[in-house]
Amino acid sequence: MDLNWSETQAAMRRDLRGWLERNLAEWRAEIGVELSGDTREGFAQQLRWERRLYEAGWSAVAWPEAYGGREGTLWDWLVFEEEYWRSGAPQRVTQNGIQILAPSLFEHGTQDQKDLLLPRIAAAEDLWCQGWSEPNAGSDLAGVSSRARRVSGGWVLDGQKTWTTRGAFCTHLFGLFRSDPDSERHRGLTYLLVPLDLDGVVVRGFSRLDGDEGFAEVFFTEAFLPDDAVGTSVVLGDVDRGWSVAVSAASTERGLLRSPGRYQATVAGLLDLWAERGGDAATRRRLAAAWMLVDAYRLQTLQTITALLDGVDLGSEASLAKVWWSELDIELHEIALELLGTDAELEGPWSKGHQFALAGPIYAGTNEVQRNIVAERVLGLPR
Amino acid sequence: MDLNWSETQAAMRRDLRGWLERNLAEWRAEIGVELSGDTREGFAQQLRWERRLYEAGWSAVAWPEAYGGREGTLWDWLVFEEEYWRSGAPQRVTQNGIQILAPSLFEHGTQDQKDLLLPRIAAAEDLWCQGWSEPNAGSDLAGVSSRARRVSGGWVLDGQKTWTTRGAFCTHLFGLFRSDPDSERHRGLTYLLVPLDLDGVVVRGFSRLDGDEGFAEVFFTEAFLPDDAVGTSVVLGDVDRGWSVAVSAASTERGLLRSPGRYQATVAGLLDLWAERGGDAATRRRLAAAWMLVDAYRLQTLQTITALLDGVDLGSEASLAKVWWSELDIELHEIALELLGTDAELEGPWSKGHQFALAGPIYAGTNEVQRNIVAERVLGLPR
Amino acid sequence: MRFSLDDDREALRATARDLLAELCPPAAVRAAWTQEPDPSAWHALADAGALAVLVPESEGGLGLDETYLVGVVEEAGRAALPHPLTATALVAAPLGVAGTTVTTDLGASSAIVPAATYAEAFLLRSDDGLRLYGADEVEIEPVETVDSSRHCARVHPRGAGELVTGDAAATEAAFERGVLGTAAELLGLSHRMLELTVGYAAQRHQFGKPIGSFQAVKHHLANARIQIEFAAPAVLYAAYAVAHGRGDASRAVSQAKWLAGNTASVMGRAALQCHGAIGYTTEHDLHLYLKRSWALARSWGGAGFHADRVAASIGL
Amino acid sequence: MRFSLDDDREALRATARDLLAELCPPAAVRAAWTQEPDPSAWHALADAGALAVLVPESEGGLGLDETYLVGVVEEAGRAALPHPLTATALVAAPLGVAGTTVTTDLGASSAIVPAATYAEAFLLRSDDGLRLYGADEVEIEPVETVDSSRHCARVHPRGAGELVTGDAAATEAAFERGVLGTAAELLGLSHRMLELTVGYAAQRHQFGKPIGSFQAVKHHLANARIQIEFAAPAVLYAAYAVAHGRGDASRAVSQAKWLAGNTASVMGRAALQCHGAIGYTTEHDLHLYLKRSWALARSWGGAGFHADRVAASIGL
Repeated sequence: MDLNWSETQAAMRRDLRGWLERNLAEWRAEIGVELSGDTREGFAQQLRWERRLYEAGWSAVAWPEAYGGREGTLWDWLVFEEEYWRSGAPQRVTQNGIQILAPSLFEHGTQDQKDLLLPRIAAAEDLWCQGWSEPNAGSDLAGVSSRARRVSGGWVLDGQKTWTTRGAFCTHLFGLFRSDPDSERHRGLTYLLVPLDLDGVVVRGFSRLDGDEGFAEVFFTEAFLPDDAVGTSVVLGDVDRGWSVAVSAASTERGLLRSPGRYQATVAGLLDLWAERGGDAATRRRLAAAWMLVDAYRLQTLQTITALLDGVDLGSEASLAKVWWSELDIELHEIALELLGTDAELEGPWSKGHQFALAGPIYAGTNEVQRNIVAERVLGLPR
Repeated sequence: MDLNWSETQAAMRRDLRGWLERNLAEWRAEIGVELSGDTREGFAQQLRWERRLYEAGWSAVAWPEAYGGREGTLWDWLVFEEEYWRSGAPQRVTQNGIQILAPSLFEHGTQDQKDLLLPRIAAAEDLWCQGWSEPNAGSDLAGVSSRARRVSGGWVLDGQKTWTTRGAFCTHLFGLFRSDPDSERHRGLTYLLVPLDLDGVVVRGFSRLDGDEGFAEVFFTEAFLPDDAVGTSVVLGDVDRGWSVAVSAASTERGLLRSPGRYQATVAGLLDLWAERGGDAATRRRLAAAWMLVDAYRLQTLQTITALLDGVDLGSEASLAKVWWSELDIELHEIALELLGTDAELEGPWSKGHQFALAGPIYAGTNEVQRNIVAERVLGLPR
Repeated sequence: MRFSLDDDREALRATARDLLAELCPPAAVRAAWTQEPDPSAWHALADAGALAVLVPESEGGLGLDETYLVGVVEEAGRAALPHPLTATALVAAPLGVAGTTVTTDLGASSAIVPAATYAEAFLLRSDDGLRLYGADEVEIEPVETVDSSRHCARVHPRGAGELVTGDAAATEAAFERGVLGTAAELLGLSHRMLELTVGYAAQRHQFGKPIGSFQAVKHHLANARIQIEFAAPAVLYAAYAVAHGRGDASRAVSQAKWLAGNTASVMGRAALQCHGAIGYTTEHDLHLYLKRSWALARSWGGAGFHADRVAASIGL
Repeated sequence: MRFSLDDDREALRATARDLLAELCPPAAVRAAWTQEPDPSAWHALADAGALAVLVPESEGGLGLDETYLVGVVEEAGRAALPHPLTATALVAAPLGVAGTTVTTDLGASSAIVPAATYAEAFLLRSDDGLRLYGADEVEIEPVETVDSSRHCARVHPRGAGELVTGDAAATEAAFERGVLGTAAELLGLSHRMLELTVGYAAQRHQFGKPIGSFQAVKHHLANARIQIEFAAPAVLYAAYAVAHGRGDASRAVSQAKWLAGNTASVMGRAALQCHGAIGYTTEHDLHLYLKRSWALARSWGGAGFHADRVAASIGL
């Protein structure tokens, strides 16, 4: 047991902290008013930010250098996250590519797919959105009905995806399509990589709860997807076996999508808010409690990373963290609104953050589904 | 809308308050140390108390005089409950007879059954325990497997009941028995009235969580129940149709079993505890919140009684109140333990009350079952 | 002893409910997000006498009390009516201010006033009591809030206005009527969110069955329904206590606001969670009601403020 | 950076677990309700060196630190061991008091001392620090508590005892080690209640299927499991922080106690509810663990006390 950061990690932290401070200042000077990355203009602003990160080697610290990373460990990733969120840098618009698609590419991709796609993800050249959800496949991902019909030299896609985060601004979509028309549920699905500029693909952005155009519907109408539409095979894993590829990503999404660093930064903001405005004794205790919950998440993540580095599979345990961070995020923002009093009604970072937090128990698998997973797969209760 | 008590009700309240004060003092002088009614000796003490209540006409205020009541309305009952609990009088050991069996007798009983049984219930001569639960029929009341076989002149009972509150001290048991051996679930059950001194009936008391011998198992082994074992027909309602009789009682049990007066008395005790010991700002707010929840229950009961007197059926709405009072009772006692600090560990009225409160979400149908009922029958959600 | 709305009161409520269903449907609330609210529902309420329930008959009002009005205000909440019904009919009218669209926020830390961009008159606290200002006597500094249909602004008086009352008790009573109205609106909003969510849960299928058949969804909605069951009588009692000048009126309105605010919070969380991603878009109607409930839960004093008032009143 | 128990530490914990499973089964805890606890588990722990983990090797101990002991104490919690392991091995031993069964309660408002009817020595706060008293130097006033297997009493010193330390920092550190041990016991109790309840939910049938297949039961237990998941690393970290004299050790033990106490509370409610009436009897084993968890949740400072300590430490 050793809970000290190594000298290398400490040095990386110092470098990163300085880099972030300088570069955020420069970037902000360039762009003028900083907008939400979930609006078209804000997305464009943040691509400039993402390219800065990439050029300095910070866009995917834990990846091999050949793919644009810096060969870091998961510990380095953790340090990166702590410093990144601490600095007040924006949400990562490349998140779906880096945190959801890439782990599946590392695990299931061909050498060609990895060589070609990963560097473009790290560099924010290809901008990936997820194509999991459909109008009738939300919590029930296996309800996918979008079809991929095999034809000579490629696939023909039909159907609709929806709730595709930032879909209106992305260049590519990854997702499941029903490739075996006679199949049901988890079988007969293929994980496809789809450029969004194909003929027959229409993307319509729509607004999230907070008013930003953060969602899209993606319509496929006899859209021909050539086998090499992404410069290499568009199938990730095996044909008709996409479910297992998607599931491996789901576990990553739940377990490591939201690092403790985000919540450490949020709770630090709450301490500032308290220092500024004060509050009553009951709220003081509530804030101390939330601080403890955040810190418990940090500590649990240290255990999780230790286990991952020991070769333990994250698996269903990821559902434990998903419920924790998503409910914690709401609690943190509710405390902020409490401290703001009547000003809580004003549009601002805290009210925006509150609305975003409320999506946490819904996306990446509802918390009801996560609790089922905990009960059935972690505790072994009967289905 | 009129929220004033009538002069008659006010007068009854004054009389009752005085009566309780005098009689509690006399009774306590008689018995010496007051014991829990869920112990054998305490039960005997409280029978003396029950007979005092009866003799003064307070044991069942809302019943006809012919059956030992005082022809009161539900409003009178509410006043009685407020004053009763306010006075610090003991829990009613006759509760199962008065509050669960009697409403079913009023609704489903023959004239003979009513004439014969009700006065003996009011007078605490017959002491009834419930025979709903069985080892495999808890939440799932329809899982009853105790059998009643029709023979000449009566019934032969076999099987086991359990979690029979105060069963070891009672004289009679009411409950469901499977009279049609080929039936399943809700069908083929008969509601029987059973003296516990029959040959072939063995009652074994056992301890509740708080250590009192408040539960019993009742074993039936070829026990012959004559048709007139209770001086009149032992079947309540129709043979093989006991389910609907039991269900009407269940609704009463949930809705009016626990009057607001109990919780008004508990929260008054908490205010005394606060005055005595004080507490921190967070607990102050929590106590104020609990006070509001109790008062909301009082107000909701005023609405419910108004509706009942207008002829509205309580039905599934009773489940709303069951969840409310049972969770409220726990919250009230947790606040008490918080105020007591390390003294919370000591055996005493608050720690006893806490343990009793914890049974609230379990008995009279678990709160999970109640929430299902609210969802399905009040809100109309699909099964 | 009798605790229920009688036929007259129910009739007034039903009138309001019917006209709001017709004239203030979700589309009207949605439209009010980007433009001044369509006045037809407001005019219809005025025609029905709803704005003048508390105005004496001698002055052209209905000459009734708060127990008549509370159901109407609850219906306005259910419809998420953008107009300032609580301020106009419940706070201002009994002070003799009638026949005009009044806004006010006499909340604990008054700062943001709704309906400010189109109200005809502003009732504001001043050093000597409550003063009424015409729209030309105040400076409006619009602010962006989470619920744009409220048209909030910070309001700065320019002129002297007109003293409506200098009596501290009357000012406090006005504040308490505002608290009561806000509680009733919150209760109405909870009813609406429950209806929307029950309807959705019965119709939306996942895993081959309606999501409303899953116990987790059932229990979310049962919990919300239970909260509503026990908040509703407290709101009605508060109206009764205010109408009859009962000694516990002040506590009763705080209790009503606390319960109705909690209820809306439990209900809102359940509604959003049961709708899932579909409810998490501005294309769906849920957000119209949800955001209104967030705004009102903190207006006219939040949960802590009212719990502390109750605490003081019971000797804590 | 590496955060897990290594093989040596796991081995010590496993030893404790095995011997407690054998020598402190539910029947032994149950027996301790009515008589002095059977000493065999206690002696076996002593033989395994568990009582002397923090005693220097030169004095016959293992010469190890709190990260070795914390797992053992958690196992004692899991078994609901009636003996005062936290007091003896974690509080007293590092103060040089070894080789004897010590009890103490240095809690915020010290009043009730467990194991008082059979302890050999009593470590009590006095004006000048911590003093140790032999059993013949104190007067025992037994009290009835919710968990009789704790054998609690109020303890009144008769003699002067022996000054163990007059140093305020050492006294505070002793208190914090007691908090740490109590947190670890609570964590172990939660593990045990979870095991019991998962086992029961899988086996008990109602409505034709195991109750563990109902979503409401699943979610009760998932919630409890999630609490355990995040309390466990905090308890381990607190041991590490104490062992390494970290600057945040004081906060870490409060955090551990707060989290483990909350966890035991959530777990206890879920356990009782999922067991239903079967768990609501003293014939079932659940109550042995449930009542211990109630007692410990308020010992050595309750939730509010520790939350306030953490609040102060983070500048609130």
